[in-house]
Amino acid sequence: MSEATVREITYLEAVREALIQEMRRDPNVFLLGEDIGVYGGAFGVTRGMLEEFGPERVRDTPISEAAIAGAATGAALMGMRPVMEIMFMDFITIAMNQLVNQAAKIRFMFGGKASIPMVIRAPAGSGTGAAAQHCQSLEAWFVHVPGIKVVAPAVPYDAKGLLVTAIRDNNPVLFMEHKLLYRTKGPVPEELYSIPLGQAAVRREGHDVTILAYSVMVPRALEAADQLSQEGIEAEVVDLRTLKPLDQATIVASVSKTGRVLIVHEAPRTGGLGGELTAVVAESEAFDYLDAPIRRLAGRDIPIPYNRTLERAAVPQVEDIVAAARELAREGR
Amino acid sequence: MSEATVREITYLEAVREALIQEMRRDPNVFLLGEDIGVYGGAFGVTRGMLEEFGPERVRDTPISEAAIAGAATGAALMGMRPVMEIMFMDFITIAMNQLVNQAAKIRFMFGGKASIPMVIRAPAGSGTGAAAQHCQSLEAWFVHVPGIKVVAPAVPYDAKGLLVTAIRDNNPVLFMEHKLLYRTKGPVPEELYSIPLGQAAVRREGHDVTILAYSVMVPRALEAADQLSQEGIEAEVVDLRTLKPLDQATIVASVSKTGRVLIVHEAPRTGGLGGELTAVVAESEAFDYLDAPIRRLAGRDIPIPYNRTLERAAVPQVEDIVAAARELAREGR
Amino acid sequence: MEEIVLRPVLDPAVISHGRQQLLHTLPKERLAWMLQKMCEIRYFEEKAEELYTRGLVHGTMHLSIGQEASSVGSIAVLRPDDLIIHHHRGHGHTIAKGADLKLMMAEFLGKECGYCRGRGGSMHIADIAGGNLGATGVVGSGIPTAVGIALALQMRRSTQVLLAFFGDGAVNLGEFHEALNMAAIWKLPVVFICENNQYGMSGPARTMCAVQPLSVRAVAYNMPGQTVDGNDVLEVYQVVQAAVERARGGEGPSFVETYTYRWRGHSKSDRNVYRTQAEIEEWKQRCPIARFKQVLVEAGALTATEIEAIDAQAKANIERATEEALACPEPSPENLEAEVYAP
Amino acid sequence: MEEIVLRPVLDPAVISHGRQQLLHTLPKERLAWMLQKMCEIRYFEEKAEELYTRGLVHGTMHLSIGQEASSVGSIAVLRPDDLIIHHHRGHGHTIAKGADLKLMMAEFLGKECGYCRGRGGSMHIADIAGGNLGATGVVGSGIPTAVGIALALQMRRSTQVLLAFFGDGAVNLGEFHEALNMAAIWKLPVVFICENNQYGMSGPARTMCAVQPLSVRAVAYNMPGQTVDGNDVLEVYQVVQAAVERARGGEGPSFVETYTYRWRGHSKSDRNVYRTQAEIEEWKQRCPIARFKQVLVEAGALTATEIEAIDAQAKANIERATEEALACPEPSPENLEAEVYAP
Ligand SMILES: Cc1ncc(C[n+]2csc(CCOP(=O)(O)OP(=O)(O)O)c2C)c(N)n1
Ligand SMILES: Cc1ncc(C[n+]2csc(CCOP(=O)(O)OP(=O)(O)O)c2C)c(N)n1
Ligand SMILES: [Mg+2]
Ligand SMILES: [Mg+2]
Repeated sequence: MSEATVREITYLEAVREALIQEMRRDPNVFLLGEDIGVYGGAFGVTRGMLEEFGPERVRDTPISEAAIAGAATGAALMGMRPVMEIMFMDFITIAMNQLVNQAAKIRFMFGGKASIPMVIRAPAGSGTGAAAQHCQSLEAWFVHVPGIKVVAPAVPYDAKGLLVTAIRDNNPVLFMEHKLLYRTKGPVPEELYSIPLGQAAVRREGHDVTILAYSVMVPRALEAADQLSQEGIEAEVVDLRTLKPLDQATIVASVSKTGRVLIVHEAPRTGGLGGELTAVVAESEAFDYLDAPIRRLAGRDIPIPYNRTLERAAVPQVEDIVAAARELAREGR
Repeated sequence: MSEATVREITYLEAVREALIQEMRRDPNVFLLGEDIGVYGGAFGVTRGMLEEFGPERVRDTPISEAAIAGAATGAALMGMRPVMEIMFMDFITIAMNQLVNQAAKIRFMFGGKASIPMVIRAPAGSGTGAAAQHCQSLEAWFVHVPGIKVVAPAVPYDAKGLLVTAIRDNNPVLFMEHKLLYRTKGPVPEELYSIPLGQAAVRREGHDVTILAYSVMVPRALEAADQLSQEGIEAEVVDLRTLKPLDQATIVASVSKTGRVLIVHEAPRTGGLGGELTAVVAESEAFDYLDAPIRRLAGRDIPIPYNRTLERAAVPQVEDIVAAARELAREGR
Repeated sequence: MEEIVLRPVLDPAVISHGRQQLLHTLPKERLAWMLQKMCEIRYFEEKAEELYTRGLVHGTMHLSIGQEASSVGSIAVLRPDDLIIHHHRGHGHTIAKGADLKLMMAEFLGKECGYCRGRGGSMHIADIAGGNLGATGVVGSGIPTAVGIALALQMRRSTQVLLAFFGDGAVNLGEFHEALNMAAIWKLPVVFICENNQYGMSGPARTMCAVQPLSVRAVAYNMPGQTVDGNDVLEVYQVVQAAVERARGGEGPSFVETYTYRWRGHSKSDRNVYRTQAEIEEWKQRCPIARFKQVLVEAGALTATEIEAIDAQAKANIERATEEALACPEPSPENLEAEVYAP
Repeated sequence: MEEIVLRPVLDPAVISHGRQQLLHTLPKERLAWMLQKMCEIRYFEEKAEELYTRGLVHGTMHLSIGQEASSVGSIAVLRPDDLIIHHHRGHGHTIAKGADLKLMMAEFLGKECGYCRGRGGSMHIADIAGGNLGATGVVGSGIPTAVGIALALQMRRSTQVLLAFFGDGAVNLGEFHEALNMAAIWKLPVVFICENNQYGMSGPARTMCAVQPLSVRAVAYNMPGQTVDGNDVLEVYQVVQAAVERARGGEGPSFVETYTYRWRGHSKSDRNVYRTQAEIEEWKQRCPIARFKQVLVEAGALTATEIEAIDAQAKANIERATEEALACPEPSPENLEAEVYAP
């Protein structure tokens, strides 16, 4: 990447750039979703793309999430590379049958004689005051579905590089974006690049405690780590980046080093990805290096409330991560 | 239960008996689903009920899973107690929006001023040669949804007693039945009784290893335990019965006693309930008593194949449980 | 070749002079009430917009300014014990159904004394005790719920009726289809009211829905269907009244499309790039409130002075409700888990 | 009051003498091929039933005996490079699309040499290379997939056309609705073929669907719709041909309902309590194969001897395919994980 022109752009712009550059490169790539054309998408991700690619490849759909997913699946079965947008991840509930029973299973069910190269872009998460039906983080469901891959970038650089890879992947990939990350900035090369799926990134090194995080919890964990550092606690922050396939090696290596692990996610604690991550650690050789029990810090087991104070209290904030990591770091066995 | 007439009946008959007795008791209880009337349901659970209760309370619906779930939700909001049947759990994918965004959230979202007393009966699991779209076990998704309770009985006695409780519960309860259990027999009192949600049952005591199981994996675990016993390994088999709310106390007590835990479920390993169970153990005081890493034995991360041999190989069988428990029992730290 | 007739809910010939008749048959207080509710809706939403702009609201909001005749004309038909269920653009229905304006504004502001104790917000206002069974934020999702509500009414041999409101965007969702079919085969006491304000977020109903008018879809469910001038409160009233009578009489559901327009953007992030300013201006000329006022005066049903008083009263009601709502306490984040499940 | 006309795909007046014409315009080999496929379907399914009864099959199966004219009459219209997608009752479509009978039977038996290598089974037979894009077991689920397939054809400016088959039960699913609307607004090259065999599992189409005939639903999507005698292979052919031409010409989708009957139970667990034996017998009298044979002889298109030979050939083909399939190896459960994701 020596020749690259690296600029600071937003996560949102990084997503858009990946879409644009892949669409320029491969005529099979196209977008479909609600209000992605002239409106530019509910969050503005596809703004301006209609002008370059026209209504056929930046395709506005009716409010028909099941048919959007089905249309993507069918087009993918034909060798196109659709990128469908679900306006809010909550509405993916309408498309579950198409995604889980069709897109995820067609390849296996048909004896490996077909493939479904498609991407499902889904803005997730709370923090915008949109209440219970517009704030969910449903990644754990998809991690549980054989046949689907799950990506959840935390920084603009990854948003671009992982989306490029997701588009080129020959399988359905759920690409989870976080609404609160859209406006965050970071360095992103102008040129096209891709980041392999299944590789976590150690965002910050430390030897006292490992914090496993993804999506919006990564910047929060990093902020928490800075605060913890002032108290003499050095946290290692691992950004999972891809949730399925999971980079177990990086997780195990980090936990083996620090002997303590705090798992952080926004989705409700019970049944969330934290359980899977706990099991991955508990089943690994890292288990023998643990100096304290594995801890999860996750969203509360409630629907997201509307009121700003309640909404904030529903999911881990920086101060919660600091408190949990501090407690864990002090815990001995 | 001293006066009770206890007979041996099947799990299927136990489910039916719960439905019949609750419908006789409470005029608000009614059934809706596909082919549940004259056909008696795909598995025959409601056979004969149309005759007693008529087409209004044993209500055949079109093939419209979303509307079935919505109709149940709306009726429940009005104080009825609908019991909806999803013919195969796989088709619950069509009803996710209604169940997750409406049924589960209405109470909280409306400030606690409404409640949704409904039951979703869903036959799950593989073993009948019905392939990828008719064999799924999707309980982990629902455990992750605040607002829904999840029950998965393993024996006829529980099928009846837990279904009665589920019907009387004032919340949406997913009642997961296993197709392979329908024909299994066990003692069931003729009279009406109920079993509280959230209580696990220790099906077999042992001191070498705890096996956590539910649904069809309970009889398999018990059979495995018998075989292990001949090798001198005494397994304690805990039947979770309710998956949400979870009986953490019984789990923790058992694991603290045996120092080893094997978690068994049919659903694919990755993202399955095994992760949550692992975390519950790892976060508890039982962690300090562990003599070996926590182990999960679960379905393989594949869609269920059609071929009988492949299908059998896709999910844990008795011999797999024996092997995994044996290995775990020998593992020291 | 089958000739299929789109059965109207009410004979269109009846509507034209029915409008005039209504002005005489409806009690004066009822007409005044209708006007007051329309004004309250307008002022409520203008106030909501103002509070939003002043940064007092965290969240989103969907204004129905310009659509007041649809909600009021429909709900005015109901008995007090009748029910409604509706969608994200729901301030109008809530007010028309008789909501306490303070509790409503408090909910909008996320306060503990709001209808949903600040948990729901603008998109989810419900007034269960008042027969408003709540607004859903997922397009179309309330329609299957409506089937269940109406089913419960039918099973209990109730004479209550349900109005189920949704937008034009909802008619392309699968849940709409499943629900209308089910309501039709079971002859449920529900009236489906599609408020066609011509756009989803930006998607025009005329290109997103394969058939026009949307009420043609009633044919697929063998139920009466009719498109009415959604900016004419009396036309809405008449057709919904016929549909409600039908439902109450056990004859089953109907589908009413109220053709109208939203003046404001879809929500606050809307730049209105999908429609012209001229179009918006043109529809502002067809203001349902101004129109109703004029009709009332012309028919001599209310005097200009009376109308002015009603308007002023509506405005004052909103001002007072806002002040009281602003004074309400914030909810506490303690123990929210206990609220998730009913005991 | 709108007068809405259910636009037929083909003028009904044309059909009646078109049938006779077809017998002369279609090459003799084509007619023979159609008959052969119908016979193969019948014999395939009788054999499948026999194997099932003998305990050689683990799983479920859905027989289309009695419906052969619907699949053959539709698919006979296609060019070899055209495509189909279909549903659980799909043996007929698969054979009509030219599947290798051995690979098909092997799949039914769960063998490694089966079309899906034993992973899919009877409900999921796909022959991607042969233009059969597979059967789904979730009612209605293939219809949205069809939209995507047809969309790909359109975006690539292909002249290929897709036939999407489903049952009468599917028309009440939301996915049907979303998909038909989407196909209509985008004018996609697809023909939706609803095989109305009058029942779902037990639910009668006439009570579960609010409107009759089912083809009326085409009105809701502003597309041509027509109900044909699904036991008359030549009538099916004509109407589907018109729809295919329309699709190929860029004029968009059509909806064809083939009214027919399934002789067997829904699947093996069916006790047929939802219909009378007399009804079943009555429909057996309308056997599409016997009828086609008679028409062919009467028109002099094929002689009785030729017909007998075709029938015998079909039977022999199934016998041979079965023997070969039974000799195929079983798949191995090793490393199935590697098959889940495409490289
Ligand atoms: C299922 C679903 N998809 C998308 C959205 C995002 N969204 C919210 S409102 C809206 C437009 C709805 O249009 P319409 O039904 O006409 O109602 P209106 O807003 O015009 O009153 C969209 C797309 C949603 N809330 N639910
Ligand atoms: C969504 C869904 N619901 C229920 C079922 C169970 N089921 C399988 S076939 C069937 C009946 C389908 O009827 P129809 O669409 O008319 O097709 P047919 O079987 O008559 O060919 C049902 C209810 C299913 N497979 N998918
Ligand atoms: Mg609209
Ligand atoms: Mg059928």
